[in-house]
Amino acid sequence: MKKLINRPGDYVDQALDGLVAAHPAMIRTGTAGRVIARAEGARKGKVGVVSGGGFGHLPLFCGYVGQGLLDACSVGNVFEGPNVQSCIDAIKAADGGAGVLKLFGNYGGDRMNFEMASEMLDFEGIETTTVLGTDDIASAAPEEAQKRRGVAGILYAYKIAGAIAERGAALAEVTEVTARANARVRTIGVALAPCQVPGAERPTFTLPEGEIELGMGIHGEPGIWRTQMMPADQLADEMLNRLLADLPADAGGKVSVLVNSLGATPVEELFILYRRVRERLDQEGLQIVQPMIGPYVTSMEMAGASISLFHLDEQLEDLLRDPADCPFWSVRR
Amino acid sequence: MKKLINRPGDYVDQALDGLVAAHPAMIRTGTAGRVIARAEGARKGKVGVVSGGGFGHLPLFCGYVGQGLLDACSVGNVFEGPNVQSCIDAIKAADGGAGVLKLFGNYGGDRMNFEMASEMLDFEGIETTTVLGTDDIASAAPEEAQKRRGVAGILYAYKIAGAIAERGAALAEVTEVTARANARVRTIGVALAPCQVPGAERPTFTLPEGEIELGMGIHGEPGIWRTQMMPADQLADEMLNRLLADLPADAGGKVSVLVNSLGATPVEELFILYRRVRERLDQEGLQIVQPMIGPYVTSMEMAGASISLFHLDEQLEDLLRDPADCPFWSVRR
Amino acid sequence: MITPQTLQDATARAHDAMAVLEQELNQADAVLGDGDTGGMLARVIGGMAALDLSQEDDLGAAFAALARAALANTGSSLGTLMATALTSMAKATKGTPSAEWSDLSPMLADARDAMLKRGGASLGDKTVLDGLDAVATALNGVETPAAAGAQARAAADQALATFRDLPCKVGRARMFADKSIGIDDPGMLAFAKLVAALAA
Amino acid sequence: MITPQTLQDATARAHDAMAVLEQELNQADAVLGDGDTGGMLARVIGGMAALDLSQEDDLGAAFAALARAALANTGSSLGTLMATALTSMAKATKGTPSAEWSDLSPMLADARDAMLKRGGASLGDKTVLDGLDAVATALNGVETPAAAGAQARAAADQALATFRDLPCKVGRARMFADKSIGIDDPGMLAFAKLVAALAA
Ligand SMILES: Nc1ncnc2c1ncn2[C@@H]1O[C@H](COP(=O)(O)OP(=O)(O)O)[C@@H](O)[C@H]1O
Ligand SMILES: Nc1ncnc2c1ncn2[C@@H]1O[C@H](COP(=O)(O)OP(=O)(O)O)[C@@H](O)[C@H]1O
Ligand SMILES: [Mg+2]
Ligand SMILES: [Mg+2]
Ligand SMILES: [Mg+2]
Ligand SMILES: [Mg+2]
Repeated sequence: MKKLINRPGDYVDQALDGLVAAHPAMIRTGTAGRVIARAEGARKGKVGVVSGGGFGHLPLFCGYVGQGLLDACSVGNVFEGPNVQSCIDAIKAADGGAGVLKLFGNYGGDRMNFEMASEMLDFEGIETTTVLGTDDIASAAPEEAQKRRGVAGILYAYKIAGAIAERGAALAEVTEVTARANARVRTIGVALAPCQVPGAERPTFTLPEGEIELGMGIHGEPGIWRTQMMPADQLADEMLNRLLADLPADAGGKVSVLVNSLGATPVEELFILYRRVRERLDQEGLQIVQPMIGPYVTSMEMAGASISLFHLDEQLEDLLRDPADCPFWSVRR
Repeated sequence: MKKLINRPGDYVDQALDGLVAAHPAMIRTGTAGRVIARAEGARKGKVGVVSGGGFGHLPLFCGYVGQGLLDACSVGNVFEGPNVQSCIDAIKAADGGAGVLKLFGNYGGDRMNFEMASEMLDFEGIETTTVLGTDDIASAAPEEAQKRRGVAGILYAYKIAGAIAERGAALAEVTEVTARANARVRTIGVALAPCQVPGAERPTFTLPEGEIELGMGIHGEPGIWRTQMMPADQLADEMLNRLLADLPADAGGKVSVLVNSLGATPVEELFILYRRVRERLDQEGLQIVQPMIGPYVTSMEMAGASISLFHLDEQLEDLLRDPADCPFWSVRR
Repeated sequence: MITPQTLQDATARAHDAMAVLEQELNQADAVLGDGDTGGMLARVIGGMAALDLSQEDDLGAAFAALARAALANTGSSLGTLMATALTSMAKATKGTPSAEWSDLSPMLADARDAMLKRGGASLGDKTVLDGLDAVATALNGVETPAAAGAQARAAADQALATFRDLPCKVGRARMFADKSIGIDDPGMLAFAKLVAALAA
Repeated sequence: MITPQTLQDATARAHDAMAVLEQELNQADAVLGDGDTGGMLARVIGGMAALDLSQEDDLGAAFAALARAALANTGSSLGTLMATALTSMAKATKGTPSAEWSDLSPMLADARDAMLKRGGASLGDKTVLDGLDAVATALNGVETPAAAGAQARAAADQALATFRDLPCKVGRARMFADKSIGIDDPGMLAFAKLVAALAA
């Protein structure tokens, strides 16, 4: 796979340099430069919202630092959680004295590192809480929903956390509402072709010509099952059937939908998928609010897509519509 | 190449269906549904700005219909100009009684069809003018700059045309300023891997492992030369050398920069390129205004990137900063 | 005599021929262009062949229907130029039920001129127009369909051979004028192949 | 006696071993995980091997330096657990210049418990911890480096064999518990391979 990079070992740091060079509202900070934070700094009295995760998923994670979204984000190596020090640095960067919500995907390394960071920060009197992104329905049965890993749907949790924090809610409320948002997001992905980690000798997985894999993770972790390539409408139906079979207890009649490219899949194809998603949701009597179609959560040049449904309630819908602004996503009232 | 599509013959129409379903500020209109226009309709007394082109380049062309950008856009088949009727329909949709600027890439088919459309509309009393996007420095020598084809840099012409029309300028001025903008944009691209037209038996071109092609067109037309894969910084230098060797007569000290993905190349790599571009332009004493980094003008899943420089003058800089809003690009003062 | 039925038969034949030619012409275009000549022609000719001209008694109207079918199905250079040619022939035969085979030469010459004007190219630029020009000239005075077929085929092939070693001067291939030496122009190649299919 | 120099030698050996192991461990992880165990360990052990512990006379400080190197170089599950283990051993040896080989067994048992706590897994889940547990037990009472090497190697291999046909219960492989039967856990495999390299 051809890549426009310099030395593989410089991949993350040089990309971060370019990111902040292009977007002056963001800065690189932290002991090892592995934190992206808002240039204007933490707002005094506002609850901070922090995320973190591996690299190679841009715009996720650190691209969503901005007004009404994240305050800071720690950055690991490619597909590998951020280290403890970066998590400490990110939490500090987001701290405005009112506590910090840590909101990141449910992966072992990320969890341990954020946990260790919090233990150390307890001494410094920074109060933190945790909400884990657990939207991937392919990664555990509904009975074990808390074991699910986080994929594209974490975006909705970012939006809600950012909005309620911006409104001035206290840490406990920010945490509670964000946890509810996360519990109402469902995602399923399909992979068509792999990506390759810079410096690796081969792609992260292989898929025979004409085969696709449903439920694959954003690092190439195996999915639920392989199947023959099928028309987009049929695939959308297949994915929606699974999403709709797994509704949160009190799902209402409104959803937001994220049709996301894993990287190489062009937005033309996302719109073809969305066309069918919209048709199906119409049939189900579900009303779509603020749909998002694009490359929001990627795995470098992996080909494939994911569909997320965010089951709204009144408060969540209102928060979703609150203004937000970062280089990759902006919402205006 | 695996694609999330239904029948190849439905590719364009279904993607357009999805586009307007997702973005209610846009509508599909025209005899054959091959026009995207602003849902709010043409504004009376404002000069209309119309574009058109083949499909498979989203967000270009029709994705840029929106406030401060295009009023309407005709849509052809994949990599093939829009037909006459769609051009007529688009011009009519954009007409607010003050004339319409036709702004599209310099390709034979597009030119003929827009020309035929204007001839027919002359009878109906709609005044039109034309500015052709001619930013690709690989496609003709500087002495024959008017023969160059249009690629990613047409985006800057869209922005300027949309802004000055929004400010209420008359058709002649909109045309003159847009032509000046176009004449001050320079683009060069590099291709790493091909795309495949839906229904085609093979990719649009082949590139041996480890080789890249500089100056290739966005439909896979051959470029200036093939070379071995090289580090991103070296490639950026190579591309910038060519761009900076071809300055418009009265280039000032300010430029906007567009580092664009042709599709599969992830934004991480664009930031690595931009890092070097910024470094070089700093060295050259050029100040960067409003840089754009992302997949703005693509060729479906083609891998590669382009770099555009827009050499600003005072008026163009001011117009570039004017507010604009479409699903894929928004500028706020 | 050339009647709407003649056009109907011709589009049917051209349509059959495209089944084989489509990929060949795409590949010819891929060398210096964007590789779509075959796919575009298949679509355009498919649209033409789908028309029912059997009830049509105005030859001009039949040509005009073909021109509209071309325009509805493409926005490519070559397709739009084809429509331009058909429109020119529609004007020449408007209101008449048929034309003589001997009328074909001046009709093609007029079509050629309309295409030159529309496309902005010149004869000698190595485009479809050089093939058409050769055929228009060769058909001068020819009165039977058999002779027309034979002459046209020979002229189109000859033009292809003559221009093969000259550089392309318009369209996408212009930028690679040198590279284009020794390579057939895809539009000219398509024209010769379709003439051969119609003459067979 | 285990001194900072023992650690220096061990990291050098492990570093050499990774040259061969990196891709093998990546592939083992790719089967059910994300394919990065080898690359991550190569980076972490590279960071450790780059330290100069020769001037260090506090064994605890040497362990702590290794833990910091691990933490600075990764955020992965296994890497962070390794750092947890090293921190536990740093605490146990803080302020002493050396430890006896017979101390190793209780030190590893403490490390194991710290890792269990940090990672939330249980013994029997088929992770690196089951390998470590087996080694900690096997080293009980062992007093020489040669014996420690032999016992550790045998125990780590035995654990691998015992667990191969059991399902994974934590981490990424958890979702494919059935698929994981018959397949080595990459963390456990890495542990066994590194123990073998150190014991050789
Ligand atoms: N301006 C022109 N005048 C005459 N013929 C042209 C012109 N532009 C293109 N052609 C012909 O059209 C052919 C290319 O057709 P096609 O591939 O369908 O168009 P496009 O360049 O739009 O992809 C060329 O080989 C040439 O013969
Ligand atoms: N919670 C845990 N407790 C104990 N060991 C674990 C845990 N999570 C992962 N491991 C071990 O780490 C190995 C995976 O390591 P690695 O591939 O580096 O991590 P990641 O899953 O972050 O990519 C597993 O094979 C397992 O042995
Ligand atoms: Mg990992
Ligand atoms: Mg074309
Ligand atoms: Mg072509
Ligand atoms: Mg792993």
